[in-house]
Amino acid sequence: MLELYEGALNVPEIITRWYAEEAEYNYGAYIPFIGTVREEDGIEGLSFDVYEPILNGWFETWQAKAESLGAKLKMAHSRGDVLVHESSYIAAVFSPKRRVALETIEKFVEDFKASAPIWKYDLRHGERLYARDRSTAISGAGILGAKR
Amino acid sequence: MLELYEGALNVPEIITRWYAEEAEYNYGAYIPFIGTVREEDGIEGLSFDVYEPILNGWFETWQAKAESLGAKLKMAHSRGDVLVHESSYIAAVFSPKRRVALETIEKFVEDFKASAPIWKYDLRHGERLYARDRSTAISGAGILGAKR
Amino acid sequence: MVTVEFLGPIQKATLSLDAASLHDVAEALKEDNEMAQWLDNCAVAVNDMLVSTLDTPLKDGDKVSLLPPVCGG
Amino acid sequence: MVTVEFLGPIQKATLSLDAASLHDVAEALKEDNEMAQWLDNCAVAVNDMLVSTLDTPLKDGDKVSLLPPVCGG
Repeated sequence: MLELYEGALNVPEIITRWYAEEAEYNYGAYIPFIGTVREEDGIEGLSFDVYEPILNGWFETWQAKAESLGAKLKMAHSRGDVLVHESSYIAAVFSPKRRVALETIEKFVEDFKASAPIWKYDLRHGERLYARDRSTAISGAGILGAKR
Repeated sequence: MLELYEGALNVPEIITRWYAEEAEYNYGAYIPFIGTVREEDGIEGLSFDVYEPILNGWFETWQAKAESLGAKLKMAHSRGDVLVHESSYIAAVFSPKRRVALETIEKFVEDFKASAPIWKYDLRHGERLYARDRSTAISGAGILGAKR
Repeated sequence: MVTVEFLGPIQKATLSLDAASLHDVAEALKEDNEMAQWLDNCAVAVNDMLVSTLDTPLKDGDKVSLLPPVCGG
Repeated sequence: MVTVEFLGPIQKATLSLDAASLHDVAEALKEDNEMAQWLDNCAVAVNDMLVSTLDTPLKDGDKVSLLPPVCGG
């Protein structure tokens, strides 16, 4: 399940609802990863663009991988503005076993950072500035620039 | 902070309170690991003994290690009986950065399983049976049995 | 005709152009000075599936998307 | 006199005995058939600090704890 929200995430609502949703499915381990906007370099917050069609496909591929291990993934992300000390991202795994849960949350979060079609902007003096230096080209990028 | 409770943990209360407690400390990542009792082999639940003096020392050593990385740990565990689909264990890390958070929660949970002075019993037909086959001798164990 | 859309921070309106493959799209975009900073680092999707080669054929009505470097979370 | 306490699943009341080091504790416990299943897999703490050698000296009032295999979580 992939949930997108306008603005900051309601972390208590989401992480406790997910816990309740899976309470009867006999998972032994639940690991949510919660990402919060840090106050640094004088930013007022961050802002996000999300391209949903490709994000959905990416998430479904991961869900199938998790299911093959007996696990389940959930994710929530913000669109638009999220101020410092508010949260913009939650990824969670449920698994019968702890090893699968620990390994899956790590790989899922790292691949999310490298691949999910989401763009981040710093909010500064009311302006929205692309965080180019912290962004990562998607694997396989650059084919349009190649010499013939 | 280490919290011990009689019986099952109130997971929503604990994970949302911890999130709120650290909201102003500028951590970018919060990862709670929640352990829930699985229904298997016909058990009614699990039961735990905790030896608090050594558990506290073990936890403080880990807290110092986390602090040296700019991170913070929290943990909650049950004593006594916890029924199937209830939770008995929460470990959590707060860290400025995601890599430290992911690596620390994994190492902390694994060392917890290997070292924390907690004993597990299956609850079956009202009896409390030591889960010997799932238990791990603490590193360095066995000196009393060594031949002189 | 195919449409070419520019995602995230690329400030550019959707284009329509004639193209038989992504080679044709690449040639058209190389004419555009604004695009110089993006072509080397964008991933490309056709009808919302990422593709890895310019040989990808295009047909009438296809949607090509350019995905600049990402940073979710 | 030192006290020896048995943690978790070891069903045994706390002992008091004379011991100058953990060697003396080990000798006393080897006499006890009930303890045979535990001596090879227990960790040992003196005054709530884990120790790694039988040469650990003991003094009057020390507390020795036996920690059988653990399984938290």
